[in-house]
Amino acid sequence: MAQHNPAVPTQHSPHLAHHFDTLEQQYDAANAGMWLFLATEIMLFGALFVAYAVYRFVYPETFFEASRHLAIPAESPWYLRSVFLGTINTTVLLVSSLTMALAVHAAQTGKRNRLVWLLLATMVLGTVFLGIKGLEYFLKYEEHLIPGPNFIFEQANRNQAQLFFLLYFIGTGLHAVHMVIGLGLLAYLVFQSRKGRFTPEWFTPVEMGGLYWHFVDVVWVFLFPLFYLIGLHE
Amino acid sequence: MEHHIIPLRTYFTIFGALLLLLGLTVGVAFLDLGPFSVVVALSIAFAKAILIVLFFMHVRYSSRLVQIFAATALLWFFFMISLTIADYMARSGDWPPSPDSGPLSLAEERRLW
Amino acid sequence: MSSISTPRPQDNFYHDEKYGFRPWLKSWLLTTDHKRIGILYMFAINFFFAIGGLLATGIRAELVTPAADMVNSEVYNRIFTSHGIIMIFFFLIPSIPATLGNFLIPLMIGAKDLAFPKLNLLSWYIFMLAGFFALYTLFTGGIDTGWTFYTPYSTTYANTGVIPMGIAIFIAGFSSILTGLNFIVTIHKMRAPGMTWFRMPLFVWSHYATSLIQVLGTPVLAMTVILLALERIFRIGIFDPQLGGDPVLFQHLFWFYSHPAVYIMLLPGMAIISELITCFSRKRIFGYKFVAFSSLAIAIFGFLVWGHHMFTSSQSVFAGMVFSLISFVVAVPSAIKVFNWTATMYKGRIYYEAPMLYALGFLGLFIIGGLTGLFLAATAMDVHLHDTYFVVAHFHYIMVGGTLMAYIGGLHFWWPKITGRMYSEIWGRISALVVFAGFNLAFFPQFILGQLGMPRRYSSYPEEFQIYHVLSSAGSSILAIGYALPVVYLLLSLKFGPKAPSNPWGATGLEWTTTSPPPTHNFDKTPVVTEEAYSYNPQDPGIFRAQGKW
Amino acid sequence: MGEFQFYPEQASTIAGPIDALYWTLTGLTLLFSIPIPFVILYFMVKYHHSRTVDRGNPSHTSMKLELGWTFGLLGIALGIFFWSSYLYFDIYRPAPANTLDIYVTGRQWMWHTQHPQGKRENNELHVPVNTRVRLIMTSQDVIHSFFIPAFRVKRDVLPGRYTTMWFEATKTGEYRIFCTEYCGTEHAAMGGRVVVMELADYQRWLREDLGVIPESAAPDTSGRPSQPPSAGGESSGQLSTMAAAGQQIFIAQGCIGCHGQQGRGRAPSLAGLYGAQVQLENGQTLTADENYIRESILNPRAQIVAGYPPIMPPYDGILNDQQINELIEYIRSLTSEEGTTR
Repeated sequence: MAQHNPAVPTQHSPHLAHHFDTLEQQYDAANAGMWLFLATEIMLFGALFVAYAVYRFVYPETFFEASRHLAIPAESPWYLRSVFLGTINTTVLLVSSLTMALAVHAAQTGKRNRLVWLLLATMVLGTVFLGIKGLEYFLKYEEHLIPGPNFIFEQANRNQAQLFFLLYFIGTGLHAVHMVIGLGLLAYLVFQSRKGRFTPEWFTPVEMGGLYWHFVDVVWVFLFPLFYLIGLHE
Repeated sequence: MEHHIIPLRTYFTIFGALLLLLGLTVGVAFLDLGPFSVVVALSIAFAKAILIVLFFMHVRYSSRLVQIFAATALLWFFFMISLTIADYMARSGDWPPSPDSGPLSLAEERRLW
Repeated sequence: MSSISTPRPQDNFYHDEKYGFRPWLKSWLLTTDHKRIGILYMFAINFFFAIGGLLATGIRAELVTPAADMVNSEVYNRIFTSHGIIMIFFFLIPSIPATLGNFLIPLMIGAKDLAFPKLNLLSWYIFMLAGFFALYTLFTGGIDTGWTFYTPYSTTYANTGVIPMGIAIFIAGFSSILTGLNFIVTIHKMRAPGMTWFRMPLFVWSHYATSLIQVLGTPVLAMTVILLALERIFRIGIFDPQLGGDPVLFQHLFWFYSHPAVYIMLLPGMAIISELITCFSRKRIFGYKFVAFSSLAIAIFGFLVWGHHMFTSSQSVFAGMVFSLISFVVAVPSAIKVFNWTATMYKGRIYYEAPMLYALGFLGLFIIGGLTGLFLAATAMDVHLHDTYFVVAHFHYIMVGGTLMAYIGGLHFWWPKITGRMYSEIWGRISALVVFAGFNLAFFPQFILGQLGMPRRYSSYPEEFQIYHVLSSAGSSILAIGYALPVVYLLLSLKFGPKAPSNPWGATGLEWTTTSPPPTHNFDKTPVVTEEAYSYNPQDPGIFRAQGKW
Repeated sequence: MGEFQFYPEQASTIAGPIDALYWTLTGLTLLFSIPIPFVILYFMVKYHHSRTVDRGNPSHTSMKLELGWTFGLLGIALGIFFWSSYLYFDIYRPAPANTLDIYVTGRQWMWHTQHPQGKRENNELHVPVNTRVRLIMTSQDVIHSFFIPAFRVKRDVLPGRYTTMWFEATKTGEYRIFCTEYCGTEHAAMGGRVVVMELADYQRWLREDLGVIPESAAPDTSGRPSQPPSAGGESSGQLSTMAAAGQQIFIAQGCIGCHGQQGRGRAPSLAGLYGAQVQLENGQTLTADENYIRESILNPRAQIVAGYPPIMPPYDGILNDQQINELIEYIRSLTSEEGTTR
């Protein structure tokens, strides 16, 4: 796999770039390149998780209290509580991961129509996720939980609670930005697959888009319990 | 391009497992496990992450190089988090300071915080 | 060595079928050829080096007198901060990988181009955008937080251009990531047949290790700059002590990238030295595997030592012990490399060419630079020496004495391959000696200043330190002349230099098997590698410029 | 302090062991940076391309040699590590029990020290010789770093928390204090001096009166409980005019840090203050006469100007009456020119 041998005659397929020798080599390069990019994303979110871990280690009770305040705010009905909205959001993202994986499968097996519909489904689910996220942000705004001068938190450690909410908004905000970029990528893929550019021999962009989308889902898989579920056990 | 085509059935079984784990993690959150709650929450999250990475992201079937890259990224994250947390664990209480530690005059001066 | 086709003048990457100014400009600005992008980077890099150098002369001129009289302290703080940021983020980090690395790695491993040529061009444009933001900050009042941006000064108390410079560094980080990502995939996937990992030149090994750091470290700096900018814009953030936040957490996140960044700057320098020492000793490298794996060891351990920048801050004593121990361990691979380079010269046939003089200068200065690092890794010693001129002297010995000497040496060594012209040998040797002498006079007195306790970043200092500062300023002016020389005679060689053959130094390595400058597609026939990396034979003098061939 | 040195004075108990470690490391550096270049030069000359010399079958690697210098270096490195860790633990471990605690507050571009007996100083630190002194330090704005080269001790001073550092001076005399963590425009001016005195002198200094002002003017007891008389920095003699002396104090005591143009709205500008109407926080307005200025210098918390944070430290116990009068004279002289001097 490391390097090819030129003896095998490779018909010059239209998708093969001039500096590669075989489609296999080109795909492996793209796959390795994408995973290196995901490594940089892991380290980017990693820095945030380090800040979260440090402040949770130093102020555990405040974080539990603030998370309880985030997940089950006192006077709001059960369907507007963030723990419910968060769970729905995680399900939405898992389903979108499934549709994305099926889309890659459809590309592999050359079913163009199904590929387009599955990509569209993934985009719709992504938009639903962002909608619910926007609703949650609005609810937090109403409950005066946005760090800053009008941040209301009756318990004693108001300042440390602002740390929790700062980390919450920066973490989920950065995740939402990555979702928007993901939706852009999916839109490009839908446009290209409708034009029929992807064949079972060459569908690398769909697979790379899939890798990116699944990564964004994995980040949410970690964000959800760490921010929503740590304060519920009292 | 003999790409390993994963049967549809696998996708759906993995998806089912992920939903199950989601229900589990939310359910466990309501129990009072004390210090173990973070361990359980993180291990469930890791389980879900590994399922997604191995099957949805085809790492299980792709080249060894890609598997190494994925593992390296995780290892570097552990480098960063372990040594940083080690510093904060070993500070043994002198940070964060209790507001009234120190002499009255200086504490009084600092009351502007 | 495979046969060398007779080069037709227009048969290289400088020439283009389309003539006229617009197509020529388009062919350069939209190129995806790694060689052209390497040259585009060379212009950008040397431009920023000139700016950084001017700022450095500003610093040294001010420090000749104890009082802050040439410029007041406000202006001085902006000068040293800009000197630090421009030199680190816009010269040292990108310089060797983006110029010589871009140009040579595909040639050295027998590939037609890097894995992602379009990303490579994107990386250059991102770098120029970052450069624009940096220059914008410079010309609209500069920044006075020091290149380390420590909070809470950079977030709440500084009223200078922290945001625009933060954006500049954030963007420059992506250019570094893209270069690193390109190299790793190329080295893994696009080696010529027969080019196994242990037949690759050590230049490629060191750049592989550098790219590992660039890919895994830079995102943490991106996140840190985002957090810093958010805290500065919204007046509230996670490093704010009033919220119970910890400014030392910023230092943790900042140094997690910034210490490996010094290895990003150093490893490419070592990459060049391995090539120069072997070529001009006409002998295979001593301990190939040890030198290769010590590059990787530096890259990996480099990520575990960042705490030695924070021994005197409120980092716990235990963490200080851990970071100090690993810092001592990370010093060992560098020493192994120096020993192996020295052992390479044993029983060699040594030529005093300009690149070799630069390489030997590197060896001399890097030994002092490396060993003074042990002072700073020792916790108790660092308590006295932290943030004094001892630290300034240490990292200048490594960065200027090491990476910069290697960069200029590499520039001389591969100048015939890049431009097809030979530079004037006499002037090359003179500049090497002038740079070596000027450097030592400039930075050795700073060691003494440091152990006397003179702190860094001071615009005015007690009178008793003046003698050392005057010596240092004198040395830095000689150094400035030393750096001006290559600019002159290298550019003159473009016009007046004799035509260079494909292999003027008789060096091994695939880049020497193709014409100088190489054709756009690098090799007429993909080379097949059959033998070791540095198959020199000290017995026969070989085809060599010293024989007055041209 | 002030004369040419090649090597810093040893004036604390920790200085000796630290210097032993320093000279060992220097020796180690010379042990490598002299022989290796010598070997390189020797090879350069012996194996120069023009000389015919035995170049037969050179070895390209030898595991013995490689492992030898790898573990040799590792051994030396670990040796240095354990030695320096032992010293590091000694410097930064919680100070021994009976130490003289002095509180140091770092603020942008000045050090404010306060002795347990209530005596306060700016940019100066008087300590008795041969007694363990523990500095409990905090910062009011950015990170500073308290560094005394002669004692070989340094500690970052962080906002929002206390960092401690201890030393035991062994030689009387004056030694420099530096701020070694970049903290803004006047970072270079943020120095001072440590005055190490005999124990008896130190006791007397603590009880010392206001110096220039004759005994008769008993200090007004301004409600502070333990308020022994104390004098700040040496009061300069009668300069040409009171205002010029006042300006000196205005800069030396750090008032310019907030009240000057650099103040960035942290403190009211004093231009044209004398005789003007001042709006206070509690809504009351009064004319700014000598008493108001004197009261705001000694106990700023009593009358806070509307719209300004109460961050001015009390100078009661730092400035004697003569210095306050000079300051008032200087502030009165500001009414003529427009802004305060830079």
